[in-house]
Amino acid sequence: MNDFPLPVRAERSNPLARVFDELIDFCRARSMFMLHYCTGCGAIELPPAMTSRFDMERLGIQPMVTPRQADILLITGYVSIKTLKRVILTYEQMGSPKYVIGICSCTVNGGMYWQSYATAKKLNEYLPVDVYIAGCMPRPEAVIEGLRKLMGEIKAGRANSWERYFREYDRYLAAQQNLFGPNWQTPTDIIGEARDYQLYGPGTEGRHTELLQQHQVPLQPLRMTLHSDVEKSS
Amino acid sequence: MSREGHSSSYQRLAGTRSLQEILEIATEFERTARDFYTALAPRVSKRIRWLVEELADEEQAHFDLFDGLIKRMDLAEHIADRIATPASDHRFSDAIHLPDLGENPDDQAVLQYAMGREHAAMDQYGALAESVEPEELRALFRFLANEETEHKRELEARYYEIVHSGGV
Amino acid sequence: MSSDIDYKDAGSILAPLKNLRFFAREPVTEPLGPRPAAENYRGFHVNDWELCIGCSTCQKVCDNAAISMIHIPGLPNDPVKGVRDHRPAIDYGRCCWCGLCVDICPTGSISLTREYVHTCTEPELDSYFVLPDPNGMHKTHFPKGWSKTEQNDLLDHDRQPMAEMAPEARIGDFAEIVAGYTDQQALLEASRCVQCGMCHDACPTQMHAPDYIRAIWQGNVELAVEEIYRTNPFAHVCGRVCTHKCEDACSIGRRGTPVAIRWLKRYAMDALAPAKVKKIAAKGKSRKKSGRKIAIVGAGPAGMTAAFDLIKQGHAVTVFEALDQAGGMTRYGIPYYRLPSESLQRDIDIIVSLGVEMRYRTRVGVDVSMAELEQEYDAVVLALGLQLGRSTRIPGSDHVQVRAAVDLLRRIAAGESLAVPDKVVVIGGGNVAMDIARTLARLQKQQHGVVGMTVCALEDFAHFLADPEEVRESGEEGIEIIDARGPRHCVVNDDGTLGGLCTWKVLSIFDEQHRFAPKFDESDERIHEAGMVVESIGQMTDTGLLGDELTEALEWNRGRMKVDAFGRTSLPWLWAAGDCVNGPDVVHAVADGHRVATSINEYLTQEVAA
Amino acid sequence: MNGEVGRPISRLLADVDGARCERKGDRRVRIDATPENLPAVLELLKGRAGYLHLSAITCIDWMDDGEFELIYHLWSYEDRNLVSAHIRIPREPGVYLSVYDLFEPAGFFERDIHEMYGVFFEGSPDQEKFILTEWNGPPPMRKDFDAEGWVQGTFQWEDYRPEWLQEIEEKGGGIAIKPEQARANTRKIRGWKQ
Amino acid sequence: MRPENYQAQSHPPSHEYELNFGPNHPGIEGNYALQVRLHGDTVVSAHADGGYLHRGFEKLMEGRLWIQNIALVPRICVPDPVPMEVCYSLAIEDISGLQVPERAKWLRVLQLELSRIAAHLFYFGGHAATTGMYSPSFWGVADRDLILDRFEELSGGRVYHIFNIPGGVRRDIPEGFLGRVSALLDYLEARLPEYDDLLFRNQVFVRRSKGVGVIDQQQALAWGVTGPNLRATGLGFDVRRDDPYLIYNQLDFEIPTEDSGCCWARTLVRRSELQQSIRICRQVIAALPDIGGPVRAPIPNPLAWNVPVGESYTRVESSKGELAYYVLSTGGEKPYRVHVRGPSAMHAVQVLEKMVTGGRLEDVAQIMFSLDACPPEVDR
Repeated sequence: MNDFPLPVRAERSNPLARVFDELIDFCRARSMFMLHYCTGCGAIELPPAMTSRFDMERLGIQPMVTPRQADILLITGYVSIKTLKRVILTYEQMGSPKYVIGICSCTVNGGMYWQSYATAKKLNEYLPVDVYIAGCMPRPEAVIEGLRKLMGEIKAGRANSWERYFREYDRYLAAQQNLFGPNWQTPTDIIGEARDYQLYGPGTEGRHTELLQQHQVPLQPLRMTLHSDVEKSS
Repeated sequence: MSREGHSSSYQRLAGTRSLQEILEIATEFERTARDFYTALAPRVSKRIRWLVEELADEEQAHFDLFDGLIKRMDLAEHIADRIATPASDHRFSDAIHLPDLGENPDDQAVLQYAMGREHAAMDQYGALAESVEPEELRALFRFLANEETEHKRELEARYYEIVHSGGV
Repeated sequence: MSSDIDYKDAGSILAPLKNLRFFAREPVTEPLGPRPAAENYRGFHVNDWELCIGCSTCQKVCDNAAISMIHIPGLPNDPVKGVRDHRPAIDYGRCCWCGLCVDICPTGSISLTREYVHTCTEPELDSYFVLPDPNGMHKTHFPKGWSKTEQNDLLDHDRQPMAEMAPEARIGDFAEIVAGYTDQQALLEASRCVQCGMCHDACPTQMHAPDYIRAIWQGNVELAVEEIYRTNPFAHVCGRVCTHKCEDACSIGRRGTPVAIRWLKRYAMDALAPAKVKKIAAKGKSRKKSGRKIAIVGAGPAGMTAAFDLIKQGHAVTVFEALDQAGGMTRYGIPYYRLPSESLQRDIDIIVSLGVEMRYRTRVGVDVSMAELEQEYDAVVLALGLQLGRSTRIPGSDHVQVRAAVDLLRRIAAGESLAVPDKVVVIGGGNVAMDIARTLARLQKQQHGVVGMTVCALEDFAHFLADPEEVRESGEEGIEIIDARGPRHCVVNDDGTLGGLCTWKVLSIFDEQHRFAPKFDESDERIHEAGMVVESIGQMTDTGLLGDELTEALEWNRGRMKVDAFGRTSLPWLWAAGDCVNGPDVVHAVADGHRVATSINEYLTQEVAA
Repeated sequence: MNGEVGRPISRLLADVDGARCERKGDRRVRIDATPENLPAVLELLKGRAGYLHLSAITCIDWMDDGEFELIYHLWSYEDRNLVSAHIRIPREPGVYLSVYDLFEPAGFFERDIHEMYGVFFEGSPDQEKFILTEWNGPPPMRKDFDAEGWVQGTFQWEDYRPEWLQEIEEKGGGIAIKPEQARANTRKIRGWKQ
Repeated sequence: MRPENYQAQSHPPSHEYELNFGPNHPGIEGNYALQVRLHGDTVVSAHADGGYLHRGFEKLMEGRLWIQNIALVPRICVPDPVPMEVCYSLAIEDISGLQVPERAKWLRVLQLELSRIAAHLFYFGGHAATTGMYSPSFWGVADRDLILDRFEELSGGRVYHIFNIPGGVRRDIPEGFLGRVSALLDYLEARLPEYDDLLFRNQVFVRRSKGVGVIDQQQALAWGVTGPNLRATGLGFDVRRDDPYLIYNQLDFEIPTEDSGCCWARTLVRRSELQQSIRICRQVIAALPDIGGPVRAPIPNPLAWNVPVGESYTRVESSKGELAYYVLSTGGEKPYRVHVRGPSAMHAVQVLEKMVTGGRLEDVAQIMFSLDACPPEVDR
């Protein structure tokens, strides 16, 4: 894990640009939308954290129902293999910059379901994770502390894990393929996006992306037409 | 050296009046003991020879110590002091009944003999420390008594270890 | 019953105004930042390293495999005391904070705190693996949360009681006092074990106690005996009279009574038919004869264990025993009521049945010389034991009625009849003193109808040498035990008969460094009236059989034969084992027997190879 | 009423060959039936004794015997009594009749058992996978599927290298017993059989 | 269908289309999915899709010691964990003949009822949210949190209490605990009229939920509906009364029923149960000081505990319905088989599929919530 140090943003030469970056980070840290997806049992502590008692909203954090508008993917505990596929789909749909928080023991080393045939064990094999929160499950206060930690990381410009997903896509894909089989594919074109974001790195493509390209079925535009009952009667 | 030898040197120590003499006799006391053990060593069974040899070594160390004391300069001014001899009392544990070390003494006998010696010496120096006036001499005798006490303790511990053999 | 709500009642149009009262309510919102947790909170761990013994019980109960035992050099590590230099480390990527580790901890060292916030970034993930110490996870003080109390303690601290004969009944004869466990009791007692293995480490012969206890718990006595025979062919004996270092090290004993490991061994051995035990013992016996011959001097536990191992390795073994029967001190030193000779005989029979040649009534040094043994055999083992009693050598101790305990015990065990006076004093405070006192007390009861037995021990009760059980049982049997008495002399009457023993009070027996340094109070002198004084202060080996030449040729270490780690003396053909090397203890003797057998076998096979 | 429940059931089952019934507790009755007569037993219980509620169907894998045990737990709202009807079917091919036409909840339970044990229920409405749609392995609840072994072979564990551990390793210490070694079910005790 | 196998296809022209409802959907309770086939806004058919929260509990439990499973069981149903612990413990006690001390029984009932209140409060919040009302969820969650505070004080854990173990409970109550619970109950009782104003007399909620998702008693019995959902169809069945466990037969409480069998009725039943649970708690608080003795029967060393050969089908009434554990011991140190019969498994699959069919899309979420199905319990 230490082989992949977090990339620190390259110092920009233009002082104005630096100020701008800092301003952007400051703003980002103050308005985080959290995807409303209860992947595991830790989700039971989110309603208290979101509602009046612990009130996450005072930090500018809100639940958001669609991945397209969300900034934070909160993995609340164990992810079963079935859920993990959806989590990866969801993650890839989220717009950058995006942050992943791993809650509970299960996201770190399998937690109490470490012998279970149904759950994935280490989340950071499949997705880059920004912040971990310990507990089984963590109390709402701990969750909020974790989110504050994330805010701090964003403000400091260190929460760049999402860039790693593009730069080292092959590694993440390898773990995904290992678990889901060689046919695994998602509708999102990560390699293309990596090029687009100028985050294409030496680890973006590799053995596993080749395998992906072999199996990938190109997406076709979906035609949905609603006809009247004419055809039915005919 | 026989048992008589021991008691006569003890008598001589008790009757001494001059510090110089006391120290000389004390040194002699250790020397004769060392010679006794050294002479005894080859005669005993090899099984317990280590014990006798250890005792000889310890006595040699004491001898060296006392020998060094005589030569110390700061005692020179007291060296001629006359000292009243105390009547040393006899304390006995089961260890100090001095057996006659026969032709083939065993470890218990040797130890009991050694303890008896140390006990007597300890008593003697202790009593002397009580009776002398100058502080330096007091300290000296206390030191000597302490040395002998320490030694006796060592021997007692060894005795317990060997003879009581863990107390089964 | 149906609900009483009138849902059609929409209420007054002004009803919403009621809600204005919420403005007056306290908000439920908590201030930002972690609240202090409840008193019992199950947060991050702390571990008191002073208390922790590294037994790994927490690791065994952890359902999530979250606990690793870390070996930390520099911490106390003493198998005999039951302390290991291991400490649990917890993986917070697995832990679920159920607190079972706290509830089961035998020492009560581990507990949970009220600290619950830990966040980190991905590169800092190593912080999830924590070695709990008293300072807590982030070295900031948090009060303890869930910790050990009597209520949540999951361990059973009380041993299954062992049925034993009432003192009045047992003092009359020599029947075995302890009844042994029933199946049910053994199962319950075995279930107390937490399988920490401290006993295995503490045992001189490294018996696989956790394994056989578990086998007993599973009701599989055969497996248990098999586990026992891996390391101990004297299990009937050790099941009764072992000094049970294992129980001293037992982690359950930290806060309760240790598991009765010795009684469980006895249960397993007694529960299995001797024929089956024989079969198990013979397992692994080499079919090939090596053609090498080994002589063993002394048929005690050490000698017979060596014989057991060597015969299984295919060597020819001859045991020379001066007395009529095998067993050494276990037969001639331990009274029947503690170790019935039948039980001992079962162990001996099994070993002999493997093909050991026994030469009883053959005294080496008299009937056969060491030189002959050296000539005739490839290797010789000296398992001489400690059969000579030490004397106090106080005045009067040369009286004919001042006897050595070991001599008396040997004669009684051999079946000699002995007239015991109605008053006897025993000098000594060890187990042998208890044995002789209790044995003579039984004879007194038989011969005079009353017990008149006094034991004078140099040690005070705080430093007593005999097992507390022995002391208690002796007391129950009417034996007077007087602690802290230093013997002065034996009183001999004018007519030459023995009058008794004079003792002084011992003020203190050890100095601050726990070294022997007795202080006596001479004013407290007592005369204990007695027609017989038995000295039981210590024993030594009779090395006379070696002869001067051999004694001179051997190297010695503080009165004992100098041996290497495997019991080999300075002479290549001669090994020594048992009490004569290690001091008196059955299980040490067994361990020694194994060691010399291994060494001899290695020597003989190497010789062949060369 | 409750005390009397056992008797009517035994009377009820008198006509069914090979079905035995035994009272186990205040409100518990155990019936040992055979695969052949179980539908008849259930029908009798439902039709004549008011056992309307199928609480659950439990499947047990007796691998050593080569059998699956199926237990139908029925509850009567009138008698307030629970009857557990046990049958054993051969592990191979592991096929049995559905009781969906008698008890609709059986549909779910049978689907679940099919998924977890691979027992096929003839006549059950839907035996599609429900939970394990992404699972390619054998039916996981079977005793011969070693879940822990599979996990160990599939996943890698976090290799923590905290500073304190590195320090201890420098001194010659380190992890002495890994948690997996100490686990109760990996302890190697010979002859141990659950 | 697996996501990787999904291919966008042009479908033959039709009025019907499919909609994936969940797993990531605000209207779904937990991580669960429902594939509905729609004709306009009308649901033509529905297909439940679970397993997102599957952990293989039953398999895990076969691999762990009897005592270790106590940490596992509460996780089967996250919002209402206490019945899981109690039911598992009861089953083991039944097999091994452990006599639970009286005090422990009462303490268990106190937990069970507090847990039921917490679960119901949570339910109100979720249910109201599906009709677009968010205040009840803010209230319900905040008030539930006060109960969790008491649980934290009692057991050291907010959500997973792991407080009941075979033989009794792990500890006695802390000093002054009953007084604080009593104060909490007073507060909750005083809150009930406010909940009535907010939700049960709120015409938006009434009209959205009345007559929606109707199920009659015949159907409910045939489909195996249990718990409050069954009681909302007029059948007053409750395991606590009809198959009593612990000390429920010594307590005075009623079984609320409603007749209409719609979403509204299901909510009302739970609201009335709140009152009954508060009543039960009050009885426990009144009785507990007079019941002395230990809180736990001694169990053997958990590392060497062979529960004797036997089987038990133990049922308790959870907040969601009939919860049962089938536990089989072959005399080993681990269970040979544990089967969890969760109430939600029935409600969330067959019953839900049938109930939403023919309904409208906007009611799907509400119907699902009104059944109070707990996805982790379905998936186990």
